[in-house]
Amino acid sequence: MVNAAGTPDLTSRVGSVVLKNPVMSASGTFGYGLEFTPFYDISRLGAVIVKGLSLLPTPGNAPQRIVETPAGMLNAIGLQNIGVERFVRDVVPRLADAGATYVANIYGRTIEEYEEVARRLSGVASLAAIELNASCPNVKEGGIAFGSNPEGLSGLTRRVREATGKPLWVKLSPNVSDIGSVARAAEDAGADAVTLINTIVGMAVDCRTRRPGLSNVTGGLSGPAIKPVALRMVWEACKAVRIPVIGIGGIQSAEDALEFLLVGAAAVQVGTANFRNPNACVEIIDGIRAFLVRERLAHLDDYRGTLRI
Amino acid sequence: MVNAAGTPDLTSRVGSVVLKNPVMSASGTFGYGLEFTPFYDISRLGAVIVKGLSLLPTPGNAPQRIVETPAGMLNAIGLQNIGVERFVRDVVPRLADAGATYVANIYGRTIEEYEEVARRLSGVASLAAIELNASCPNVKEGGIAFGSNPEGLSGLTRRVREATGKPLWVKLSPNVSDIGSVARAAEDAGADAVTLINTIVGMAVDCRTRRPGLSNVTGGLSGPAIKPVALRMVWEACKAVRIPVIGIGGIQSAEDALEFLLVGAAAVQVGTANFRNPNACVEIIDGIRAFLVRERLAHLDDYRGTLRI
Amino acid sequence: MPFRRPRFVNGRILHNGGNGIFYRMEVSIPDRIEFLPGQFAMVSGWPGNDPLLPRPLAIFRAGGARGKGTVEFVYKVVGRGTALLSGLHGGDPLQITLPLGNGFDLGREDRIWWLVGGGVGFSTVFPAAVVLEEQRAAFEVFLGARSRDQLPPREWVPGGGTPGRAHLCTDDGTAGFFGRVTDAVRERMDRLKATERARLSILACGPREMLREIAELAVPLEVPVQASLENHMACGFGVCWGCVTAVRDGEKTAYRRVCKEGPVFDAREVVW
Amino acid sequence: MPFRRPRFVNGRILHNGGNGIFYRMEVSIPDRIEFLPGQFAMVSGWPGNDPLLPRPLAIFRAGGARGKGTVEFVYKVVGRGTALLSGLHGGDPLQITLPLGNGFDLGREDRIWWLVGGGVGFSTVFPAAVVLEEQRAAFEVFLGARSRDQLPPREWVPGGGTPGRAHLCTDDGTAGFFGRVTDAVRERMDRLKATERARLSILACGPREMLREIAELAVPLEVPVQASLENHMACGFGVCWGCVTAVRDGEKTAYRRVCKEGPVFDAREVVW
Ligand SMILES: Cc1cc2nc3c(=O)[nH]c(=O)nc-3n(C[C@H](O)[C@H](O)[C@H](O)COP(=O)(O)OP(=O)(O)OC[C@H]3O[C@@H](n4cnc5c(N)ncnc54)[C@H](O)[C@@H]3O)c2cc1C
Ligand SMILES: Cc1cc2nc3c(=O)[nH]c(=O)nc-3n(C[C@H](O)[C@H](O)[C@H](O)COP(=O)(O)OP(=O)(O)OC[C@H]3O[C@@H](n4cnc5c(N)ncnc54)[C@H](O)[C@@H]3O)c2cc1C
Ligand SMILES: Cc1cc2nc3c(=O)[nH]c(=O)nc-3n(C[C@H](O)[C@H](O)[C@H](O)COP(=O)(O)O)c2cc1C
Ligand SMILES: Cc1cc2nc3c(=O)[nH]c(=O)nc-3n(C[C@H](O)[C@H](O)[C@H](O)COP(=O)(O)O)c2cc1C
Ligand code: FES
Ligand code: FES
Repeated sequence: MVNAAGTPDLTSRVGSVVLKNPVMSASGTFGYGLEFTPFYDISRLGAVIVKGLSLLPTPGNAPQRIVETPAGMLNAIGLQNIGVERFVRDVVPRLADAGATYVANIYGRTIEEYEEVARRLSGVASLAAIELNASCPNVKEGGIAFGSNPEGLSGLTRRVREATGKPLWVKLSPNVSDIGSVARAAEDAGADAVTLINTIVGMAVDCRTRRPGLSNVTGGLSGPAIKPVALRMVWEACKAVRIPVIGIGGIQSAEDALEFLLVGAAAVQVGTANFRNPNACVEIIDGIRAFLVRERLAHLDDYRGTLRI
Repeated sequence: MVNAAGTPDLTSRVGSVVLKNPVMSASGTFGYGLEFTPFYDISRLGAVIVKGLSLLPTPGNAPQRIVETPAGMLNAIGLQNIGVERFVRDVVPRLADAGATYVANIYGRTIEEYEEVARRLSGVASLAAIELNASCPNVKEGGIAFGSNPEGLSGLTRRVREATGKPLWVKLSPNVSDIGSVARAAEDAGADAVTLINTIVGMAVDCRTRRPGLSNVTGGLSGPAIKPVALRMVWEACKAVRIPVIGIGGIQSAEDALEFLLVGAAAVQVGTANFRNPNACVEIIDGIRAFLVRERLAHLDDYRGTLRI
Repeated sequence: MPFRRPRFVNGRILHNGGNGIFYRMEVSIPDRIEFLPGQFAMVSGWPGNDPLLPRPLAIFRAGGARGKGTVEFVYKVVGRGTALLSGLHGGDPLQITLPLGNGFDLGREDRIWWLVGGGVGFSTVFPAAVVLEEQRAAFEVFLGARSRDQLPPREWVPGGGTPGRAHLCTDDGTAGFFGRVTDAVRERMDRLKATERARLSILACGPREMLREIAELAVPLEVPVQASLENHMACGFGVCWGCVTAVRDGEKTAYRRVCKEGPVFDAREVVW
Repeated sequence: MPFRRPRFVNGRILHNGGNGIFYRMEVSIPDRIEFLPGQFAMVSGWPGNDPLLPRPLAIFRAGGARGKGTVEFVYKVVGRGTALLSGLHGGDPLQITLPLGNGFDLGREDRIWWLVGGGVGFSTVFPAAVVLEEQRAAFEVFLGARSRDQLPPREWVPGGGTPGRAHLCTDDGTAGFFGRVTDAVRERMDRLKATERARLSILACGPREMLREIAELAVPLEVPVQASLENHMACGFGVCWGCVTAVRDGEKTAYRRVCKEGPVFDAREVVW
């Protein structure tokens, strides 16, 4: 609805979760959200997705953890995090105070751990949803074992679905032959939405020292380099499932975000772009709004999924 | 062997095929090789891999066929080519005259067509090897149907293996969950080498016109953007099979080529880099030689596969 | 010796400047080149791989001596690549592959030539005027632009833009003929005697839409049109098959590489 | 009002020049900042996404007035990012996030300060000298470089490089002390009276190897060392966990973010 000032309506729905706009921060690239408060009011975001949480605090991988690649970067952070207890105790009240819509990204080394983390978060009233990371390539137990085939993903999703009443988003790995069937597996197992893509497994080496660039040898590729792959997979997932699809991968600008919305994404997440420009998310929100004004569209809904083939 | 002038020995073996150096042009980025004769003597290359050949001349996809992406490009050429007959009649004599070591990249819409093309090439004495494209993402019948799972690839490889006595290289798709098992399937079915990676399926759209960037909607991503993914897959393939692995994907410089050799590739192919710099392949050869001199290595073999984990 | 076959050279920028709309860049290259009007170069000069691909630019002028050539380009900033070019300074390096493609065929004697340029398309047709002037051939220039400031500076226009020989057209009427360049061509064509028309040849470069209209106008009158296409290109020298355009091939249509079989095509062949 | 909390600003380059080894760049920014010596900025100024990540640079100086700030960086060209920075001109835009990290703690009274810089590490410790000078605190500067030309220009060195207060060291003996800066520090330490040593604090920035040696030298003598680490960074403000270093956390080791809990660490904590 265009209000008096002619401002288009960016409201976006991810199942039962209503977002004031379609732009969320991607897990692992936004800390616990609070780190951004010097830059802007984080309640302006569609949602904040926090760094992946595990049952216990996790130290993460030894350095070197990041390496730059052409228009991208590899990371092997190894899911360093403060654990779900400290998150609930120290972070949740501050996110709630900040008025942020926020989502907890979770992972476990076992299905039981996933369930336990989900259960622990179920009672957190201000938490909007749980995003199940079934696709971290950087820890042996980080979900990739579950996420790289439809059967594994289905089992995990079903169990976590039963463990929590919170809206459940399942984050998919792009390291698969057929993203459509993986997305369908998540849908069939009760996911409220699928989020994709997580990083693509990659590797860097130094030809002089003859050593890998990352202590973990392989890592996850993110950034503009992967945008074409992400966009294709989001498009395929949108065709494969009826639940909402949240698009991520290489989004740097409002145009990039609009591309994902155009192929059918319900909302988007912005990851690596936050590193170069901490204001990336809010600039993207403003850019989407300006685009809709130029295109004379009152609702983002009038634009979403209107790709002309 | 360092000769009198101290020149390191770059000789590289891909099974029974001996290459004077490890640098080949990648199929589809080098025409039929002859287009490069204004730039340099193509017999300087390890090998020329020609544009994918089919049984009959193929018109290819409607334009728009290419679109640029961050540090990469998408293509959906649709395997436009002159067909195997004209290739043998018009191109082969000129490649042979030029003294080039050359390899025919082939594809078919059916297994029978693959066999037929391979048979037709078997009698071409100067042809060094056949590279079976089981991974073109841009034509429905272009091999991706065969290449995206171990079973399909195994069947195709076995049949073509029986159809020709030429060394058979199988070019793998990166759009799979587990590159190692796909590489093993090719090995078990009789491939003399595996070549990887072909392009990663991607997509681009224009948020203003709301149309896909490519007439084919999806296309294959190549260029520096994919190098980390290619390097990881080549490393995994090297661990999975005993036959030689030929590495491709985003190689632009001697350093990039050395990275693939470091993780174990027998040789490399250079694709998209030829577009920006037609001399890319020979500059890479010179760069590898200079590197070995600096590192005081007499043989490229002393360097290959020496990654320190 | 000047080279005509394509080469990849490392150039160095001598001058690069513009009026905010059009830029003109002179580059020193290792040797003198010989080129045909309508031929082009693939140019890249920015560090890093984003953007990745070189950009095609018509060769506007070439000069220099043995072992010390120069080449000039005229370009308009329309996107990231051309924006990057416009930010380069004298002394900066520039990678160039040139000369590429087939130029215009100016070999036919005793013809009347019309050179039609839409937008920055003039940069492709003006070099033809230089040759025609040398050959003392009769020619007129038609230039189309959205508005006055989008027209090339007068001193670049062959013959200095003498009225009668240079027809300037603007969509908004802020200079010259009020209307599209195709309309100006049509009007002038209507006034042409049949004997003149029989000697007429058109060279055109501009938006595909403009070229199509010129073709629709001229082909039925049997006026030959050489149209220079500006498709997207990856390589520019015929090895990627990315730049194709559909052409008539007997009964069928076939895809021809704009960089290799073109960029100049007989307008009758092209499937517009 | 000057800002101390990190902000992302669009700057514009005022000057950018160097002697081929070190470059100094002054940038105008929308507001004046207040920073602690040792704090840094994340800088990117090139178009395109390759390289993708901003580069961390110590804040060398800051000035200006309300609504009109300036900031200065000193950098060495070591790779693609810094090479791109060195190619920027006055007037070019620059994106900067600043001020970031925890600076040196200069609060302790009546101390003797040694400022140790290896390579371009001087750019991190010199700002501390400015504050110490204002506080009229006693300090000496130790600078290490491979050779004479790798030393910073004399006019940048606090106190103009007065012998006795500035100890210049070169690995090849082409200037000052012949040997590594750590050797110079060790020699000077040996000559120090116990009462002086008790008042000594070291601020150090340079290659990790150098920092480790300084730590091994000073920690057993109970001389506090504040070491500024130069790890690779993606974000610079604590949200990616990419820049960690191992530190002692009781019995265990833990990973701390260099950009957030650092870049200045108590040398006793770091697992070298
Ligand atoms: C043979 C030939 C000669 C040309 N001569 C000139 C010339 O002399 N002066 C001049 O200003 N322009 C010329 N062009 C057009 C010029 O190549 C494009 O304007 C330029 O490539 C755009 O690059 P960009 O990065 O600035 O724009 P982008 O951001 O890439 O795109 C902006 C616009 O430019 C078009 N474009 C992008 N890439 C290409 C490409 N590779 N080829 C063609 N169009 C493209 C797109 O359709 C888009 O509308 C010529 C094109 C060809 C094919
Ligand atoms: C807090 C901090 C303050 C710094 N202050 C200064 C300064 O004032 N002046 C100065 O010249 N340098 C400073 N550095 C180092 C500077 O950031 C690197 O030299 C620069 O990032 C290298 O970028 P490049 O693209 O030129 O090199 P690359 O091509 O990326 O790499 C070349 C070398 O630089 C190192 N390097 C690359 N990226 C980074 C990174 N993100 N962080 C640290 N090291 C990296 C690599 O290990 C490699 O050896 C500082 C680093 C940190 C962490
Ligand atoms: C440094 C880093 C850490 C990440 N950590 C997580 C994580 O904890 N959980 C998760 O689901 N995804 C994680 N991701 C993946 C991102 O959320 C996102 O899916 C991916 O980076 C692609 O988006 P981008 O190209 O916009 O960065 C991480 C990515 C990066 C770069
Ligand atoms: C324009 C274009 C056409 C291609 N055509 C073929 C082909 O015919 N057969 C094939 O096996 N691979 C083809 N490829 C894939 C390349 O050979 C190579 O595997 C891929 O581009 C990755 O390498 P690069 O990043 O160095 O380009 C093509 C790639 C491009 C860019
Ligand atoms: S641009 Fe590559 S064939 Fe024309
Ligand atoms: S650089 Fe991102 S946390 Fe330090």
